[in-house]
Amino acid sequence: MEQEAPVGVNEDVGDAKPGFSRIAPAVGPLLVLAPLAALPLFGPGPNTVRLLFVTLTLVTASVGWNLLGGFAGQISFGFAVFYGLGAYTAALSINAGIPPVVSFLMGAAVASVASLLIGLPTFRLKGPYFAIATIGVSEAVRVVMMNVPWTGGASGYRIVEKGRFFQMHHYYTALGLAALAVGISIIVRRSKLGLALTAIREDQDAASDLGVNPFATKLLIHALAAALAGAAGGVYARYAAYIDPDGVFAFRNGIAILLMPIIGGVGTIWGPVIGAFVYGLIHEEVVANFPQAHLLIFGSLLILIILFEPAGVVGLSNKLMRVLGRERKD
Amino acid sequence: MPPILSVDRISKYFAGLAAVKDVTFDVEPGGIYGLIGPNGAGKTTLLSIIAGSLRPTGGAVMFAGNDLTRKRSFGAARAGVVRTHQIPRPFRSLTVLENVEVGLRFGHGSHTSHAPQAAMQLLERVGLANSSRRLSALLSVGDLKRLELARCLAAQPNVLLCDEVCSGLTEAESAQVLDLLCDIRRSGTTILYVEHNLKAIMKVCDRVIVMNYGQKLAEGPPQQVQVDPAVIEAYIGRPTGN
Amino acid sequence: MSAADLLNLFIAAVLLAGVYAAMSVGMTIIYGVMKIVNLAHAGFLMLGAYFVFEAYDRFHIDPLVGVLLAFPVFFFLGMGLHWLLIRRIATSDQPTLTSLLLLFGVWLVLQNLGYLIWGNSDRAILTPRTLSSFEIGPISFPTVRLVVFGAAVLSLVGLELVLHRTWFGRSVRALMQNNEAGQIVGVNVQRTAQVAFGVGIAFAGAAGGLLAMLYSFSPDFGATFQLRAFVIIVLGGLESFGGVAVGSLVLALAETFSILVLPASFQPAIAFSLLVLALIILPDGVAGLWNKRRRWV
Amino acid sequence: MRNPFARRLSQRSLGLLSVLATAMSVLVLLSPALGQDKGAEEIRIGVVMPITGREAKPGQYQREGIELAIKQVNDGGGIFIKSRGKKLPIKEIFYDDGSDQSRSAGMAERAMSSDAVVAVIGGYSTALGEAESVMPDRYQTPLITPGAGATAVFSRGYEYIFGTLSPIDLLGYTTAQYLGNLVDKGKLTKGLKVALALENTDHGIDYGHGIENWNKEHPGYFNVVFSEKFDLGATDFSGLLQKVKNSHADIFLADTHLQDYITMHRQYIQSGMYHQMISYGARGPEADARKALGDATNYIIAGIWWSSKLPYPQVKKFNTDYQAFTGHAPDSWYAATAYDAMRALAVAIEHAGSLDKTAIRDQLRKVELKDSLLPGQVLRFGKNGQIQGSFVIVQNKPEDKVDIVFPLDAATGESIAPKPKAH
Repeated sequence: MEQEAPVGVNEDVGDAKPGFSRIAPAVGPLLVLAPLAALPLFGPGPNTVRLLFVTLTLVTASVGWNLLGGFAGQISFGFAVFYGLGAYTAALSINAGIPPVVSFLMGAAVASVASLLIGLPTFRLKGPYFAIATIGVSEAVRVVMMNVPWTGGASGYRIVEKGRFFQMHHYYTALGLAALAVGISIIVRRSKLGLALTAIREDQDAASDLGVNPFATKLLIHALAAALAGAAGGVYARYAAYIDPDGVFAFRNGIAILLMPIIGGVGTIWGPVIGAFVYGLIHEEVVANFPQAHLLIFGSLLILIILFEPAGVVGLSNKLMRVLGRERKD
Repeated sequence: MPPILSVDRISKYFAGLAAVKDVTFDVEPGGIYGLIGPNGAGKTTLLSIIAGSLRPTGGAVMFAGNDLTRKRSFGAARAGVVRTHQIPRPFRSLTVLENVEVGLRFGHGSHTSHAPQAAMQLLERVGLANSSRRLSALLSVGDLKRLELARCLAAQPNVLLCDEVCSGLTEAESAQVLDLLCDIRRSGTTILYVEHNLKAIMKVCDRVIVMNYGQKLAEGPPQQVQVDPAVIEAYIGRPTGN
Repeated sequence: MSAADLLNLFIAAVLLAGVYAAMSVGMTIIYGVMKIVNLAHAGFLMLGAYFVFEAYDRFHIDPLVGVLLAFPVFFFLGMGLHWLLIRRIATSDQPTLTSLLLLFGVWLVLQNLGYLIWGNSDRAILTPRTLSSFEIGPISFPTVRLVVFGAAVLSLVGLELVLHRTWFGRSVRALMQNNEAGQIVGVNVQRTAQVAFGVGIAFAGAAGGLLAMLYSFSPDFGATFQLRAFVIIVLGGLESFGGVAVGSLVLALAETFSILVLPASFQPAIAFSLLVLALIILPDGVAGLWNKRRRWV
Repeated sequence: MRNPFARRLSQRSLGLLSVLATAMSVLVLLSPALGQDKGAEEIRIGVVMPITGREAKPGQYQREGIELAIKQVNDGGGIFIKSRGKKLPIKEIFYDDGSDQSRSAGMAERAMSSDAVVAVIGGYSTALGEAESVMPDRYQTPLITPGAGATAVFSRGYEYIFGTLSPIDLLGYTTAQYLGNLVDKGKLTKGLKVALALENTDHGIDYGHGIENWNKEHPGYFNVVFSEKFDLGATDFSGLLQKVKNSHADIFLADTHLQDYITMHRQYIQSGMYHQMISYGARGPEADARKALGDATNYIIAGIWWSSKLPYPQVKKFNTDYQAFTGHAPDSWYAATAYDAMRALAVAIEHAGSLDKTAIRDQLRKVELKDSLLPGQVLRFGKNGQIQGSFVIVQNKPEDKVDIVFPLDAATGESIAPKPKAH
């Protein structure tokens, strides 16, 4: 079998033109942000806005996951915990009369604290054992939340906000948060922290031998990732106005958050964004249009991606561009 | 001169079997110390203990007055004790330059500011400057060994722990690497050099420690150790008859 | 609670352990040989359940015979799946994300096939055995659970025999202990992996049939069992069959007796807390206990 | 520019990003176009039900009930809409929520916001109904739930939600009332001990409350000695059942979903337990359960919203129509509440005389379905939107017979109480 480059890694492509590459990092985000920010100009229907809103919260959670799973290589199945805690914290705060933005921050903070509590014991485990442990943590937290009386337990919890419902308001909150997440992701990637994360992903012991503290670095990035997932959960909760443990803490949420970067391209900046859009839009349309066969279609899609393009959509587009580039040269 | 590194009655047991047993020696600053012994003598285990990758079962490692015994490997590296690996372990998705940057930005020297060219200078020193932008996963074995060294040097160690840096290299490549070690010593770094190959050790070392079955067998200048009957026996086996 | 009650609870736990062991064996084989966590396990449990159901419903084949028939059928199904998909992903000595997701995809597909073929009814197999139980003094033994327990013990014993008496078993053991060494001494890794995958799926299918005697099932049947099977193989040391028995017993006892001190609604948390605890108390996984010995030698 | 690797990555994806941006713009531009021009010549009604996942079977039965009602309306040419001056047919837009709360809310929202429906019928099971119940007021589109009965759904002051299931606490209350009646008749003795096992949802909580309430009003009849919640979808109930056994209760009342009913009752029988009366809440007479448990379901009582045994002519007609439409007889109550929800909606639309959603809501508040299938024969939504009908208690009898045993005026057979020991 051919030796493949690690997931999310591009082979050397030669040097880029220096002038172009300096503006490139700024152009990318703007290119995505501009049409999304100008959305009302297109006069979209509420359903489009809803779809984009949900997708943007997914983007945030998925970019968060990618900080830990993609950059640091620590695969977690437990992000539903942070998503759910963020959702519940924000819900409780909003009902207590705290302004929504502060509530989202509180959701992020609670998720971060939880990430430390989870990370302290589980980051001593390596590779697959960490992933396995997160499955256990996720399900245990869900069951406990089903039985916590002051959040309504399994009956769920309702957010009551006075005044009219402004969908665009929610939309821009989600857009802002997603932009923040991508921004954080870019900064982390280009920082000293990003270098440490890649080193840990590639060889934790060797990184440690060179002075990188793997444990502390992983805790830090876990907290940051959890904060993003928590804030995303909070934003979603305010929109949904009703949350329950089986919904927000569901194991399948953890799976979905992990699937999106995989579809898009693990360990890249834009992979999780693209993955979240692909997942959010395709999944919704498939569910709506093929209620009898949506699992079949989605499962087959997943199998095909894994077998033929493990680097996700980003990997696929890179391959395409390389092929096109070669033709141009010839 | 006080020793820069002292190993004090270090032992390591794996499931009751002694890999290292009561080893004691001092390393004075500025030399190349050889640590030799046949396969399975416990050299790499000892090196890992000094570097903080392994916890000893008993004993202590002191470095410039600090106790390294309880420190993990990143603590040792930040204090100034850095190791190489026998089989190079590059960060495969990083370029050669970035691999070096990890050492530069997290190692012993990370708190001092350094010129942006520092990484390139190091690569020039080991002869990898032309490959600086290549992915480390694509390097040849020889280049990987050089990268391994460059990365550790980037951490600006006071004591460099080298684990068989010549294994798998051609005669000519080995010679280059050994020259490099001498060069590193000249710039003031102390080297503890684990090697299976006696010839390489004899060429560059100021002092040699011989291990067998996890214990220290002999210690002294290369010429002296070379003729030690216990050492010869360990390497060649007990002479039969005569 | 009287002694007889406690004894009853203990018997229930042991019989539940039998159920757990039966459903975990297949997952262990595949994990042991290929280091793949078979996320499609639930799908094959479900298919096994329907297989035995159809055999009983259409051809009046006794479910126990149905379970035996499931072995060869699912063995070839597993071999086929390996040939079609699994062999295309890179092997590793650790569970890879790729394999997890591939099998997750397979699970989704199997589930949907189940819906397309059998619809969404809750099916169940009802034989005279199903509801009967017999009593010895104050202790009652549900017949089906005894049958399942017996089948689980038989599978474990049978598997041990196969592993120690045949070339396949020796190859499997070699790979389970050390993949590289296995290759060096001339084990055909691909071939062994394919057969092992087949055997793993065969056990999953048969276990599904056994579960069908106990529970009602629909196409999304199996998820809770799959997660528990996973907990069990971690508890049991991931790659030993004796471990499966131990893990099943630990989990069943913990779940059954926890109810004396905890409300029943907390019961599902037991398994997952045990999983996390086991991993943390034994930092390299339970398997690490004996792996550790080798690592630095 | 410290990290050239990062630079390379983001730059490599630029092409892809522009593709993505274009695709998104297209999507955004297209979607309003898709949303418009719908519903001109038809009345679009959204149906959100689970046909996969845990609630798949009941969800399917409810869908069938709705579709039967739609078919009957359309066979008559549709509903006469005054503002259009003609009859318009009903078009069903169906969504599977896969028994998943967030998807269920999302699908309801989708139906209301972009698929131009005038009303949604959806929400089988309390949890899914609660998730959906946020949406109707947000989009001023009426939602009728034929499958969520917990009072919590209707207690939030929402103005666009309606329900054709009577409150669950009434189910608990009626069950206790029925048992009390048996005591009065001397079939059961006074002061019997009751053990409760409730599913850990609002459904279970309401059921427990209902029983408690009746007990408070009628002290001395029963004595609840054990009450515990359990998690839905459990694989093993031996521990719970052992605790029930240890409580030495005379009556065992559980509130479960279908799967749990089957699993729990199998273990109940296997461990040789016996109680004078057994109930699994609203489950009992389902065909799937009969197939799975056989004679073991005999004498189980169930409090349900509807039974095909109800002696009304419209029920007889419904039974035949449903059989013809689906090829099987109505299984328990599921199809009936959904069928009536759709019929009530059709009446409200006709009264509204237009496809205005608020007008339809106003008419739903006044609607009175005089030939309702449900007990009492008249369907009327209460102030909070939920109907306040009554329940029937049915008892399974040997040879697949199911008799209504309560209320007495609708009874088709005598209660067999206490349950015979051997069978």
